[in-house]
Amino acid sequence: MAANELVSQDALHRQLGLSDERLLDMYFMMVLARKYDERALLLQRAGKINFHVSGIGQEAAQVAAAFALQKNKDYFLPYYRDYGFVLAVGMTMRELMLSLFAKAGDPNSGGRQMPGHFGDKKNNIVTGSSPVTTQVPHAVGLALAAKIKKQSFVSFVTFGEGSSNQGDFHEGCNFAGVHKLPVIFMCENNQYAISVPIAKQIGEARIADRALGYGFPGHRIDGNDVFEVYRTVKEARERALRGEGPTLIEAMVYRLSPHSTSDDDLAYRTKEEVQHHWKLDGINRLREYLLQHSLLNDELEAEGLKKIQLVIDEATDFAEKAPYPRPEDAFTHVYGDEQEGSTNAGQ
Amino acid sequence: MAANELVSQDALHRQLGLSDERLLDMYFMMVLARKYDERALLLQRAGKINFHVSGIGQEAAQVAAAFALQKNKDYFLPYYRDYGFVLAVGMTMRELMLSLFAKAGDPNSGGRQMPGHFGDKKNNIVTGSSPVTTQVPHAVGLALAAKIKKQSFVSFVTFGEGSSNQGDFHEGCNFAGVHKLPVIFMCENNQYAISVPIAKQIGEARIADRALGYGFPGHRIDGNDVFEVYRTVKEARERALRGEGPTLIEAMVYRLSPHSTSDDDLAYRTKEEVQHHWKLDGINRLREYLLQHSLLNDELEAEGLKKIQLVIDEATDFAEKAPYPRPEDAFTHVYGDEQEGSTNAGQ
Amino acid sequence: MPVSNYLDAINAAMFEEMKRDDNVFVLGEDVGVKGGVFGATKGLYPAFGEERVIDTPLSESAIAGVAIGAAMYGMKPIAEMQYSDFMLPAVNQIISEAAKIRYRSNNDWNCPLVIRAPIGGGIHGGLYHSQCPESIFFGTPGLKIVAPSTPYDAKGLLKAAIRDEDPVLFFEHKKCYRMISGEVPEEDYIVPIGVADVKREGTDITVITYGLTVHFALKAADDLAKEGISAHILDLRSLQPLDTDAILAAARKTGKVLVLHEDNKTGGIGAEVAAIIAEQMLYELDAPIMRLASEDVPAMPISPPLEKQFMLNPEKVKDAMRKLALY
Amino acid sequence: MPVSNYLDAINAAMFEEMKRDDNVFVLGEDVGVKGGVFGATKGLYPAFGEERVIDTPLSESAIAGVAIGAAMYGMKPIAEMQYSDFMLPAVNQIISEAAKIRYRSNNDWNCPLVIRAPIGGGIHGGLYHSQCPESIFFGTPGLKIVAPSTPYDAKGLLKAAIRDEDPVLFFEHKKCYRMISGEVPEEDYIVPIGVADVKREGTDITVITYGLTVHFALKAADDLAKEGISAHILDLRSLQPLDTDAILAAARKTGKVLVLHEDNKTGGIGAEVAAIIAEQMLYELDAPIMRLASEDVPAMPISPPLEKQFMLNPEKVKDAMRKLALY
Ligand SMILES: Cc1ncc(C[n+]2csc(CCOP(=O)(O)OP(=O)(O)O)c2C)c(N)n1
Ligand SMILES: Cc1ncc(C[n+]2csc(CCOP(=O)(O)OP(=O)(O)O)c2C)c(N)n1
Ligand SMILES: [Mg+2]
Ligand SMILES: [Mg+2]
Repeated sequence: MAANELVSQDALHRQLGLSDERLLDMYFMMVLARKYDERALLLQRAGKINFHVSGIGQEAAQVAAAFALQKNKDYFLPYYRDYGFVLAVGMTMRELMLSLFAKAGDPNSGGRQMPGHFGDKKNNIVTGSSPVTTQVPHAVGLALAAKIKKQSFVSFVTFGEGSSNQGDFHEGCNFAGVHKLPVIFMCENNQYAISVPIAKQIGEARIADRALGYGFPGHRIDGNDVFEVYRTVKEARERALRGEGPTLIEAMVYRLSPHSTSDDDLAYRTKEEVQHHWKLDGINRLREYLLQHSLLNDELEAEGLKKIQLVIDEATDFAEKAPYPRPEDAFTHVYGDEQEGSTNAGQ
Repeated sequence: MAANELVSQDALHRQLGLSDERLLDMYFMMVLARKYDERALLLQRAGKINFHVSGIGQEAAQVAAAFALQKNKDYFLPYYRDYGFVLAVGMTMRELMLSLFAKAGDPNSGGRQMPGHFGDKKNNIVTGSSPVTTQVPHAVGLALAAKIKKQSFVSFVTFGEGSSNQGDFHEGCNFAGVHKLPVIFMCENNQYAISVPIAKQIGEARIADRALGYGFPGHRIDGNDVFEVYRTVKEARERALRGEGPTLIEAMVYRLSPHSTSDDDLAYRTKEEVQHHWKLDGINRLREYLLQHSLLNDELEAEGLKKIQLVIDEATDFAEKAPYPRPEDAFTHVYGDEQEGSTNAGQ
Repeated sequence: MPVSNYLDAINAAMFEEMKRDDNVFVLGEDVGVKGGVFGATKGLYPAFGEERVIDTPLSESAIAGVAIGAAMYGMKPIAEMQYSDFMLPAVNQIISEAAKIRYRSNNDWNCPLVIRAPIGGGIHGGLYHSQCPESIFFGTPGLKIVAPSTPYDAKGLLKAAIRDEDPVLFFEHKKCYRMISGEVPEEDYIVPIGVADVKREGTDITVITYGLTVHFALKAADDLAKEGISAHILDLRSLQPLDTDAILAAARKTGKVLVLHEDNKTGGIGAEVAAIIAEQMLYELDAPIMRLASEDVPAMPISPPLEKQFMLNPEKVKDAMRKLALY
Repeated sequence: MPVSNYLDAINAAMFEEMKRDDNVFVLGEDVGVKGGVFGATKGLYPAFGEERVIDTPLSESAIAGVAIGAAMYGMKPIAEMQYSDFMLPAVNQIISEAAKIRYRSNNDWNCPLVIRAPIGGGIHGGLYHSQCPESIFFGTPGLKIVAPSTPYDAKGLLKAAIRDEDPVLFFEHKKCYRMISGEVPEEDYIVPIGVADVKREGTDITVITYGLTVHFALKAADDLAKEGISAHILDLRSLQPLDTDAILAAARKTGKVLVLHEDNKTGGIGAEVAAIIAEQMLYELDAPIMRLASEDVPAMPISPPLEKQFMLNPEKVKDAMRKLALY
């Protein structure tokens, strides 16, 4: 134990302010997200659910970013692959499963939205939609509220590299730049937008370079390197709280799964390409590091995996048995002041 | 004359491939635009027309750019201050005046649109609208047509610096960058968007730097320096024709007039600031150069001004007397295949 | 009661609400130092400072989107679109986002946002400074839409909109700004969203309308009274939700209905009003349901004879009303 | 005659038009290598190459705007919006630009553009993969809008749209893609825009509808025939321009009209159809004009019981038709 501590003393994670425990937590959080995702794919193949959109390959960046932020204080605008992120900021496995099965208890939408469309006020996860990139100006608006109300939080928003080509990316970034707002824009560049590779999305450009045109810093980082992600997000957060404005982060990752359960990715990319990227997986990389630093061993790992397995099994079971919304719930909450039956229901 | 020629031999304009005559043409074209604009302001004050949006202070950049392009070959998407530009690519003074008076003969719109909303197929001037920046993707579409149809032309589009904050700027630039299309984006950065100064439009950023994020070159240049503008646009055109893709040019100018005849600019900027910029006027700067190089003298100048005066007087008179559209013309040309009276007219 | 014009009533509503609730703030193009291109936000910048009266970059999608973000935090943004013609870049934020936030989150989040936008023609603005965009948004549940015709209604509805917990599009008619004056109480009041108002009682024909054309109908009704025709005029005031009870009551009053608006005819609010009546009280009608609206052309041209031909006016309205009365 | 499904008919229309005219090209997200997320553009990329079948960046405003620019040059772009829900970022380009180019230039420029977008629900797509956006565009003169229900109409209307000199929104129902098959001639043909089609002759009640609900009405009519109720079914096919003559003729046929669509009720196409009838043939009606449409909620939820409750289906349509017949 003493030797162990000595080794870790000047280890990278310590230098970054991450204790051994927190780093281990981070690791198991990534694994939890990965296992959730694998379960969801299984459930879809088994016909138990209709649809899943996978985050496999992006968990390391997501969880490392979440660990650099402040739960219940910062505001989060994750995109549809961010299972690792939402788990890390407080959403539970049961809640994710309720959403996957579109059950009434789903905190994101009561079973109204597709899975992966997050929103959970109690965890400061802002409700999101399917049209990509609309959340970027929302994040800027939350950051504007922080400034006007003199509150010390940041907003953190993610999106894909394809989505960074929407006008809302540009308009949101520029607005934030002008007003030096406390917002962090993180692009999870997984190198595909459905079938379209980055070369056809942004040519030879780099997303990170776009920050220059808005007058704030942009960083392209290795999204499979949890330390780089953690440090970059942490520094961006500190910068934002100091009133110095936004930061754009381009985390380079790779979408290891097809776009969604409706997609056949081998129509547009090769098995070899995908396999190559499996070798770069950020979860494995952190595992190696943990092993090297003796923070993880077979026993710890088996124990952790078992716990995860249990949590996922229990949540799957819970969600599967949970009630659906009542049919008439389809017509509620259009407006806040509605009377029961105020829509044209039952015409 | 011989001495004169010697002086001009290695003069800047010659180095750029501009003959003495063409440079003088360029100069008088700028003056023509300026005089048109002054006349329009007068007509508005006299109550003869309702509205004018002025281009004063931007003529040098506009005309120099037009001279670097190919009339009747390239496609032009000018914005509402580009009187100098459209005159230089073929629109006549009579045509501008017809538009100013909203007369039937206006080639831009038959009196339907505000003045400054250009469009003239015979001169390859593509029809434009009031919502800013929508023309940017159009220019990209014309450039795409050039590529698909293997035609050797470029499209050239202008817009204000405020307008560069619209999503369409971003989406258009990115599309052009990915496909390396022959399009030139020129921002006429006149430092105000109505009352909002650049610091509140783009913070500390520079529009030219935005090009980096799309993978093509961006240049901030002095828009009052006709040689710099001419050279930059010419090089951009050559680059485009070589298949190397778009160029973004940020021409720094200053809006010497109020935003429009409806605006009181001293509500948001000082007289001193405006006066300072009058000293930097690009037309004057070219005049000095012409005088220095003995390309202009009192006699030539008086003659040129007199011609311009005549052209403007004649056109004003012509347009004032020209017929308005017939009332029933309000309802035509909704669709190409319409029958007479096919709208709900006369209900 | 003090008299105020329509523009000042709007200005006063914002001023008072900003004083009352420091979550209220204003953002838009030229709304700060300049006080808005029409002057609607005049005096707010000096009174409340640049953090609550924000001159934004020229980007309507961001204006709407940033306002939505702030509203989800719990603030009460009032976003000004300089002309309703220029709010189209923000349609995705308004329809896909603002309108659906409460529903999609199953009531977990909401979006108390007001978007103000001047509509309508008659100011020599040409195609893109004269449009009526109501039909674009009218079919979107989750939005509320109001379009007042008088200073009293404008102030009361704007206050109601600001206090509403859901997104409200506030369409103010730019031609009314200085042309229409009326009494406006000094005390705080609201005009509830979703409640129409009978602007004139009558017995022969019913005109159902909103916005500038309310005044055309009132003027025409005065003239027609001299001809012995008595017109009942309902001002919808709110377009979403429509006040169905008031529409039916007004239609019943005379059995002869003219639906009137400045937005173009096909797909306009008038179609819905006519459809409601045709669905719920067909047998009580004494004449076909008439509609008078702008021509189905893309927008109002600027050349004076064209603008005049295109624009509705009291004469055209009077002709339609007389025709209906004589039916 | 060969039988084809709705999706293949759309695919064939594009293929044939691209062969016929090399100004025709396709652009959109995933339309190239992948052949579209629904497969509508399958085979075009290998046949015509990447310059005419363009995988664009993820930016709908650029897709529309770039297509508009190319159309003004004289090309014939077919822009695919992946889902109609995702065409809202392009609303400004569609309404402010495409729709107004001919009018604003006084016929100097035009914009022969087709925008294809899958609409409608029933595929477990949830809020943002199930919407019907017709009402957003319906009130915009200068646009044409079609919404076919059968493979024959889809192919003929898409060809007509591609050859049209003005912008056409082509709303294809994604639920029809593989569910609806029918005869499609091998020879070249078009279905003219603006012409409705009687899909079933009948004498007791008239149903006026378009898109997927045509099939619901046909199914319901078969069932009701057994009950002795004879339904006349008009498929609008084109929404802009509406075929007013056909609407009036169909309404006259029975005097009892049900207007039916999947888009939500308030502000939908059905309101205009009802208003036209109420304006032009009120006295020939034997019943109030009924409308059946989706509920006025922001969009269709995904959870199976909610989707089922929200979606129209042949049973719900049959109930409404029976109610009207018994009126
Ligand atoms: C505005 C809009 N257009 C199209 C879509 C359909 N769509 C869903 S995901 C996606 C690709 C997104 O790519 P990227 O932003 O790189 O994120 P990734 O899926 O790769 O994580 C597309 C085109 C959408 N959701 N929204
Ligand atoms: C989409 C849109 N929003 C608002 C306006 C109103 N408007 C007209 S010009 C202008 C300012 C434009 O500034 P800039 O782009 O810098 O061009 P400049 O007028 O300075 O030449 C504004 C806000 C508009 N025309 N279009
Ligand atoms: Mg991606
Ligand atoms: Mg400017």
